[in-house]
Amino acid sequence: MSQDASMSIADAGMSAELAARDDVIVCDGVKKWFGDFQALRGVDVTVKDREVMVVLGPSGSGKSTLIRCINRLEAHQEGRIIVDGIELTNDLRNIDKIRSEVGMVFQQFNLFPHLTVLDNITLAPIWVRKKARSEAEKRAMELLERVGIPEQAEKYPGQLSGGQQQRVAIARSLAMEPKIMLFDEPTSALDPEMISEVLDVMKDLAREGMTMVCVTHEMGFAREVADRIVFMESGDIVEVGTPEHFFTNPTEDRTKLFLSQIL
Amino acid sequence: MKNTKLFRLLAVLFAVTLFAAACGSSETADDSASGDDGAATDDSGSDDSGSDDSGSDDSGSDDSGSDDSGSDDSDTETVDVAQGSILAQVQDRGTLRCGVSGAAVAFSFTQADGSVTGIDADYCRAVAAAVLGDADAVEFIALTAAERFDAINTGNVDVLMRNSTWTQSRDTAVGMDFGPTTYFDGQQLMARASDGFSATSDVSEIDSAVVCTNAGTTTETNISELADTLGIGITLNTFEDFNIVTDGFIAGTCDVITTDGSALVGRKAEQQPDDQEWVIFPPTPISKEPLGPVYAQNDSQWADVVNWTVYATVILADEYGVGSADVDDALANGAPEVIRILGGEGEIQTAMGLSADAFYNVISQVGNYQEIFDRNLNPVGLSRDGSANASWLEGGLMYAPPAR
Amino acid sequence: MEQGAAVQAAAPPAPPTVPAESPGDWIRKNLFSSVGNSIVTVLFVLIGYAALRWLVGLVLDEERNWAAVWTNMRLLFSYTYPADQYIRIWVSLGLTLLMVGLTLGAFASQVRLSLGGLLTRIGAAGLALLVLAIVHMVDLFGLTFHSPERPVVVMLVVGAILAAIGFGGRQAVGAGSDDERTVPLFAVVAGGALAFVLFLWLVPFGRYEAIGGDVIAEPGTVNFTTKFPWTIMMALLVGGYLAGLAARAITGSTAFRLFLGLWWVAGPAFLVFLVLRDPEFDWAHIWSTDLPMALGFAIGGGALLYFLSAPGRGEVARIAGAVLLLYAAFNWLAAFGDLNLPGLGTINWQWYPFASPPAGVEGTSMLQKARISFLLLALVALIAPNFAGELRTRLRFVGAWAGFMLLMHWLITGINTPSTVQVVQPPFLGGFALTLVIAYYVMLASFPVGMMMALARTSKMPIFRVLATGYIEFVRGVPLITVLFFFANIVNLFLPNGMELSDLGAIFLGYTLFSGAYMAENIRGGLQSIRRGQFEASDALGLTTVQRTAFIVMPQALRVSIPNLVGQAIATFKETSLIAIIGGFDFLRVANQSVPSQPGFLGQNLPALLFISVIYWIISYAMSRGSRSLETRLGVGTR
Amino acid sequence: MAVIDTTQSVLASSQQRPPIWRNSGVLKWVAQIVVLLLVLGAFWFLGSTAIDGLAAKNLTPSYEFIDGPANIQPSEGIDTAPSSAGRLLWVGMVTTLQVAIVGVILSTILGVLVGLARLSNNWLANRAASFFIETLRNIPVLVQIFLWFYVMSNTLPDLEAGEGRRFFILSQKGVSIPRIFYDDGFYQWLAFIALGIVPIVLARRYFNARQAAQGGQNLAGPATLAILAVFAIVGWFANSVMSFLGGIFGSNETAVDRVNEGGIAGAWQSIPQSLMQLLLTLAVFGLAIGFIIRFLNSRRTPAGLAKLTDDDYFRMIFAVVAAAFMTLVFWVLWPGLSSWIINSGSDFWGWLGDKFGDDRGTRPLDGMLPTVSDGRFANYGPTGATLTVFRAALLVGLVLYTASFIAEIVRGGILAVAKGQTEAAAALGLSRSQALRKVILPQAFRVIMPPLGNQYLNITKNTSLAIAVGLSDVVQVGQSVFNKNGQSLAVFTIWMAFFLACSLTISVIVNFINGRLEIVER
Repeated sequence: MSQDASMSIADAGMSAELAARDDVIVCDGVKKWFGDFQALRGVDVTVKDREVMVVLGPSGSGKSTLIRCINRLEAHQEGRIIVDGIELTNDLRNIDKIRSEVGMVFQQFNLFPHLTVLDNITLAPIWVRKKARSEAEKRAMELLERVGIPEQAEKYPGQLSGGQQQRVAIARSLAMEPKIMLFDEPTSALDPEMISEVLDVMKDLAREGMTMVCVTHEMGFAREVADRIVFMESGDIVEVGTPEHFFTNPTEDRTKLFLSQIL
Repeated sequence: MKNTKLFRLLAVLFAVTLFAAACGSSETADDSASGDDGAATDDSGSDDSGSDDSGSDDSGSDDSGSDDSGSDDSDTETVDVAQGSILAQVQDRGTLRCGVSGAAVAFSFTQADGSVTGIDADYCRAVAAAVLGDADAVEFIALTAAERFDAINTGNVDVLMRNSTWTQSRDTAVGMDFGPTTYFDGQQLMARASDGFSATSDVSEIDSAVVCTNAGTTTETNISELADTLGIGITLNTFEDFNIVTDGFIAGTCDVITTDGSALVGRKAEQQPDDQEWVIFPPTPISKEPLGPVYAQNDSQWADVVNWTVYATVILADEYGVGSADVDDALANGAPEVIRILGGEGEIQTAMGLSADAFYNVISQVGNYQEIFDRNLNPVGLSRDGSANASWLEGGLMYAPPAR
Repeated sequence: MEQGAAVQAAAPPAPPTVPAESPGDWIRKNLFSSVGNSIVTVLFVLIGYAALRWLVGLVLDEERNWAAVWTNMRLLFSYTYPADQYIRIWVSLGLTLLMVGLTLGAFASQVRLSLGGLLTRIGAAGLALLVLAIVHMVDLFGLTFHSPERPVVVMLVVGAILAAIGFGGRQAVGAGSDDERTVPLFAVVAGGALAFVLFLWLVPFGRYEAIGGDVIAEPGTVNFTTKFPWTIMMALLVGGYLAGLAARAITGSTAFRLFLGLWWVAGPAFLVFLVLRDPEFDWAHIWSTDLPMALGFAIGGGALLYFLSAPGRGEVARIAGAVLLLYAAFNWLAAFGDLNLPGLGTINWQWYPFASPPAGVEGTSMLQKARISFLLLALVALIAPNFAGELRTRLRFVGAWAGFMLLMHWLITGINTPSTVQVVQPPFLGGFALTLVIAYYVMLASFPVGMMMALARTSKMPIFRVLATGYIEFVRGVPLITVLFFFANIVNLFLPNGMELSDLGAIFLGYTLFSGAYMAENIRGGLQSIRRGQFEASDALGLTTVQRTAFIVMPQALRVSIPNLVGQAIATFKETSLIAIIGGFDFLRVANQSVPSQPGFLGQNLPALLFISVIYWIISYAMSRGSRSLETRLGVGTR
Repeated sequence: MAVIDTTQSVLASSQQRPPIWRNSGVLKWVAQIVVLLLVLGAFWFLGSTAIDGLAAKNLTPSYEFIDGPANIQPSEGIDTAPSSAGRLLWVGMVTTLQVAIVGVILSTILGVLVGLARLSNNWLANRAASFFIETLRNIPVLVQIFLWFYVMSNTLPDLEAGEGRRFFILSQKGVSIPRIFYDDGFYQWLAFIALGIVPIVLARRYFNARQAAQGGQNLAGPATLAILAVFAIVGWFANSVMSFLGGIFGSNETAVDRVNEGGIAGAWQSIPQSLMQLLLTLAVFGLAIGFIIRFLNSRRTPAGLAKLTDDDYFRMIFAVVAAAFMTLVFWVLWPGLSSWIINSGSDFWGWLGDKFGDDRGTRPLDGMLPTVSDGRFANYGPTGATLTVFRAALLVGLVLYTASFIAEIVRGGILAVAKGQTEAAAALGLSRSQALRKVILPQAFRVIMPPLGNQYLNITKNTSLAIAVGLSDVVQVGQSVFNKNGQSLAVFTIWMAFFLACSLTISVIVNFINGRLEIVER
C-alpha cells in the first residue's frame, strides 16, 4: 500500500506518454542526515528516460543533497536509489558504473585549476573510460566546438570568464558520454550577462533528448524546458507537476508562497 | 586465442622472476661458503644478499632515499660474530677495524691531511702490521666514550685502542678482555698557581671549587667519590668534549679540571696562557688508569695476537733497543730472542696463525715502544724516565714475558 | 633594499620611479624624521657600533689561529677522503655544478636582475667592509685609535675597491632607472664565476700542511692544486647555464624538466654511491644473479602489470595484489627466522626454501632486494587498475615500473658492494659532505613518509586517521635529539637477531621518521587548502581515489605547501648538526672536535665554528631567498 | 507495466549484499583492520625482540633504578646532591622547565621588539632588525650555542674574590642578581589572598551591573586590583591566621603516622588500593559513557536518532576500547599506579599541611643580594640568583634563535591585518594608539598565536641541546643514568613522557588562548 502511495506521489504530474517510458532514476524513501541535521526526509521520485526534471525550492530544502545522492557524492542512509537499473550501494562496481553514466555540473564549476581546458576535458575519458589520448582530444575539441569555445583549449581555467568556465565544465561532463546529466544551480555563480550562454547550451542538450535533473532558480528555463517540476522544502517533496500546473495553478500553500516571493 | 598465449608467456616470465630471486640467494650462499669473501662479518657484504647489506661505515642506509619508504628495512645487516676467530675475519677482510677516540691529544686524533696519529693509532697500525703485514691496512672507527664497549660486543671493531682504563667490572661484567697495558696513566687534577696551588698540593684543597671533566668516563666517578670521602664540596661540570673543559679552565669558568695525567700534561704544554701558571697535582695520581687494548671475550687466538704485538714492541725497545732503523741488522746478528721475535725461526708466530715475519713488520713499519712513545708523547711533554712507563730494568712497569 | 641579490622577474610592472633625492634628504627622512625617530637612530648607532666592534674584535683577536681553518679545509669538507682519489670529488662537484647551471638555465632564463640594485649591493658590501675596519680601529668609548694590522688593511683596500666599483658604477649607470637597466641572471652567474677564477689565479695562497704537529706553510701552492679544477668547475657552471638555455629552446620544456627532475632525485645517489664510493663490482655475480633478477622483476613484473592494467581488470588486480602482498609479508616473516610466540611455541620456517637459515647454518635465503621488489610489486599491482588505459598508457606505466626496478636493483647492488676507495677513518664521507648527503636524503625520504601520513591524517577512514595522528603528534612532541639517541643507541635492540642497523643507517632512519612527521603537517596544510569542489568534481567524473589523489589533489596541495616544504628543508639541513652530539662526524663535529684536537690547534674552536656558521648561513639563506622568489612566481603569497 | 516490473525486480534483487571484494564499506574496514593488525603486530614483534634481547644481556627493562643511587651529581639545579636516580631526573626536569620558561619569556619580549623594529620607519632600526633576523635564523641553533659558550668564556671578565653585595655581578662564571625567594609564610599568604576572591566576585558583579544600568566607566578592573592589593598587604602581616589549615591538610609524616594524624593526607592514605582501582575504572568508564551519551545527543534530532555512519560507530567503540584498555592497565599491567596515586596524593596533602604548620607564619617573601665567596676560589655565594655561563650560553643561543623566528611571526601578523582595518578605525575617530590597542593588535594576535605556540614548543624541545654545554637538563642526566646502568629504554620512555607532557601543556594553553581570541564567524 505504502509502495503504491509513494509511487503515486513520485509519478504525479506525468503525461501518459512520459509515464510509458523507462524509469531511469528511482528514488524510494531516501533519507539523509548530516550529523543531527536531516537533509532528506524520505524522498520518492522517479525520473523517466529523456525527461528534463527541474527541482525548485528555497535554499536549504535539500535539492542539492538529492541530486548529489543520485551521483553518490553523498551516501544516502536510508531508502534506495536506482539509477538505470543499478542500485546505489557500497558495491564499488555499481558506483563506478553510475558515476561514469551520470554527468554533473556544479554551481562553482570546479574545474581543475592546474590543468588546461583540454586536459580538464580529457582527464576522465583517458583514465576512467580508458580511451586513447588522441581520440579523447579529438572528442574534446568537438565538445568545445559544441559549447562554442574551441579557441580556449590551451588556456587554464583561471584565464576564462565564468560563463566560459561553466561551458567547459559542461563539456567536461559530456566527454564521459553520460546518459544522465545533473545540474546543481549551474548559473547561480555567474554574472547576469553570462547566464544565457550557459542556458543555451543546456537547452540544446535538452532538445537532443538528454535525461536531465536541474536544480536552478531560472524560472524561464524551467517553464520552457522542463517536462516536470519538483518543489522541495525541508527535505520533503511538497509538490510535483508539469510547468503549466506548477506556475499557473499550484495546489500547495507553501509552493504558492515560494512562487510569490520569487516571481 | 592471442590473449591466452600472452597469459602463458606472462606466467612463464613470472616464474623466471621467482627463480631469479631464488637462484641468486643460493649462489650467494655458495660464495660465502667458499670463503674467499668472508660473508661472516658485516662489511664483507660484497655479495649483496640483502640480509647482509652494507657495513656500518658506508652509509648503506641511503638506498631508502632512492626508492621509497617501504624499504627502510633494507638498512639491515647481519653480524655473525660467532664464526671463527676475529683473526680469520681480519685476514679475510684485509683491513683491521680499530676503535679509537679520534679526538684525544697524543693518543689518537685526525691530522689535517686526514691521517690518524697518536700512540693508540700506532698500536692499531702495529696490530695491522702483525696480522696483515701492512701497517696502513687500518680503518679507524672513532667512538664516543659511551658507545665504545658496545662496538666491541657487536663486533663493529676488532680491537679497541681508545685510552680505555682496565677495570674489574669492565673486564668481567661488561664482557670484554683487556690486553697488556700500553700506557700507565693516572687521574690527576690541574689548577692555577695563582689560586695557591703547587705540584704537591692535596686534593682536599679544592673544596668549593668548580671542577670540570669529561662525561661518560671513570674520571667523573673517581672525583665525586673522592670528594665524598674527603668531605669536601665541589661543583662538578661534565662535558662530552674535552675542548670545552680546557676552554672553561683557560677562561676561569672552571677552577680545577681533572682527567688522565697524560691529557693534562699535553694540554698544559700546548695551551697554557702566558699569564696563568698551571700546575698538575697531586704527585701521586688519585687513581690508577692502565690504558691498553680491549677486545671481545673468549677469543684467545685473537687475544694472543694483540697481546704479543704489544709485548714484541716492549721487549725489543727496552731489553734490546732494536728499533725500526736497525731491525734488519738485528735480524741478521742480534740476540737469539730478538731473532726469534723477528721471525728468524718462525714457529712461534706461525703457531699463532701469523706469518713468520709478523713482528718484523711491526718493528720495521711502526717501531718499538720507545719509538712510539717518543713520536707521540714526547711532543706533548711526557717522558718515560722515572715514570711507571719506564722499562722494568729501570724500575718501571714495562715488562714483557720471555719470547721462546 | 634587501641583502643579497634581489631577484626580480622582468614580467611584473615595476613601481614608478622615484626622483633622486640628495643624501641629506634621505638621512632626514629615514633617520631623523621626528624626535622619537632621532632617539632610535642614536640608540641604534651606539648599539650597532658596540656590537660590530665586538664582532670584529672577536674575529681579528690575536688568540684566533685562523690557520686552524685554512689548514683543515679538506677535513672540514670531505673529512678523511683520500687525497689520491680526489678526482672523484671534483667529478661529482663538476657534475653537480653542471646540473645547477642547466637547471638555472632551464627555469630561470627569464630572470633579470636590476643593474642599479646589483651595483648598489656591491657598493654597500664595500662600505660595510670599510665601516667594519674603521669600527675596529677607532675605540669611541676610550677615544683611542689602533694602527691597522694587516687584515684590517686588506679590509680597507678591498672595501674601498668594492665601494668604488659599486657606487661609481651606480653613478655611471645613472640613478632612478633601475627597472630599465637590467642584467640577465646569466651575466651575474658568469661574472661571479669569472671573479672567483681570477681571484684564484691572481692571489697567491699558501698550502698549509700539518706534519707531526707542526704547521708548514708553502706560499703559492694552493693555486696550483686548486686553480685548475676550480676553473673547470666554473666553466661547467656557466656552460651548463648556456646549455640549459639552449636545451629549453630546442626540446621544449616538459621533457627537459622531467629529465632535470629525475636527475635531482636520482643523480646524487649516482654520485655518492657510484662515483664517490666506486663499488668494486663482482661481475660474475652480477651476470649470474643481479642482472637476471633485476630483469626478471622488470620484465616479469612489468608483464604482470601490463596484464593487470588492462581496462576492466580491477577485481583481478585487487585479488592478485592481495595474494602478492601476503606472499611479500610472508617473505619478510620468514626472513626473521624462527618466530617465538610466547605460550604458543615456535614457528619454524625451515620448510620454506627461501627462509633465512638459523645462525651458523649454511643455506639459501632470499635476497633482501627480492623481498623489497615483491613488496613493491604487490603495492603497484594493487593500484594498477587506476593507471589502466589504452596500449600507450599501459606501456608507459609498465615502462616506469621496469625503469624503476632496474634503477633500484642497480643502486642497491652499488650500495652493498664494498668501496674501492679506502678511507682511513670511516664513514667514507664526513664533514660538510656528510651533512649535505644526510640532509638531502632525509628530505627526499621523508617526503613519501610525510605524504602518506598527511593523506592518512586527512582520510575519512578512522583507524588510519588515528594511527597517523598518533604518529605525527608523538613525533612532534619530542625533541630530535632524543629520537636520534633512540635510533643510535636503542633501536638495534628492537631488531631481530642477525639484523642490525649501521650507525648512519639508524641516524638516517630516525631522522627520516622525525622529519616525515613535520613534512606531513606541511602537506596537510596544502591538502586542507583544496576546496571540496575539487574532490566532488573528481568523484563526479568517476575518478578513483588513487587517481583523484595523484592527478587532482596532490599537484595542487604540493604547490600550496612549497614555501612550508622549503622551510622544512632548511630546518632539516640546519638540524643535521645534532648528529654531532650522537657521534657522527658531520660538519659541526669536525669543526668542533677534530680540528681543535690537533696539537697545533688545540682549543681553536672559535675560528672553526665561525667558519662553519658562515657556510651554514650561506646555504640556508640562499634556500630561503630561493623559496621566497619561487613563492612570488607561483603567486602563493599574493592571493 | 513492464517498466515497473524491471524496477521492481531491481528493487527485489538488490536486497542481496554486493560481494565482499567490491563492497566499498567492507573493503574500507578490511584495509584499516589489516593495517592496524600489521602495526600492532610490528610493535609486538619489535617489543618482544627488544625485551628478549635485553633480558639476554641482564638488562630487563625496569624502573627500579629510579630508587637506586644517583651515581652522578648534576652540575647545577635545585639539588646538586640528589639522593636517588629518580631525584636526579627530577632535578633535570626542573632545569629543563626553568630554561624553557625563561626562554619563552625572553624570546617573546625580544622577538616582539625586533619584529616592531622591523616595521619601523627608521631605516637604521629596520636594517638592524633585518640583519638580526636573517643572520640568526639561518645558523643552526646548536652551532650558536657552542659559539656563545666559547665567546662568553673568552670575553667575560674574571670574577674577583671578596666582591660582594652588589645588585649585579657579571663574570666568566656567569651573572648573579638579587634573589627573591619565598619564605615560610608564603603559603599562608597565598591562602589569605585566595580569601579575597569572594569580595572580588561580589565587587565585579556589582560594578558590571552598575555599568550596564547607568553606563560610564566600568570600575570592575580597578576594584579587583584594589581588593587584591588590600588582601596582599593585610596578608603580609596577618598570614599566620591561616595556619589552622595545616591540621586539615594533615602532616608530612610516614604513611602509618599520617593515618593516625588524620587530616586529608591521612584520609587519602587510608584508601585501599582496590578501591582506588575501582574508582579509576569507574572514572574511565564514566568518561567513555559520558562521551557516548553526549555524542548520541549531538546526533539526536526532533525526528529521532540520526542514522549513524561507520565513523560514528568507530568513535563510540574507540571510547569503550580505550576505557577497557585503561582498566587493563589499572588492574593488570600496572597495578602499582593506584598505590602510586594514593601515596603521592597523600604526600601532596602532607607536604601542604607541613607548609601550613603552626610554627610557620613569618614573612612570605624574602630577598638577598648576590655575594662572592672569599675562599681560595672566587665563586658566587648562594645568596644571589646565579646564571652560570653554561646555562647562559644555552639560554642566549635559544633565545636569540627563537626570537628571530618570533620577530618574523610578529611582523607577519601585524602586516596581515588588512589596511582597511586601520582606515576604518581612523574613520571612526579612534586615535592611533586606540586603533592599535583595540583594532590592530587583537587581530594581529589572532594570527600570531598559533605559530607562536609552535615556537614555544620548539624552545622547550630545544632545551635538550643543553647536553652540548654540559648543563644538567633531563636529557643530559638521563644519558648519564643509562650510561651507568644500561636502562636506556626506560630512560627513553621517561624522556618521551616528560616532553609529551610539556608539549601537551603548551598546546592546551595556546589552544585556550586561541579559543578566547577566536572571532565568532560562521
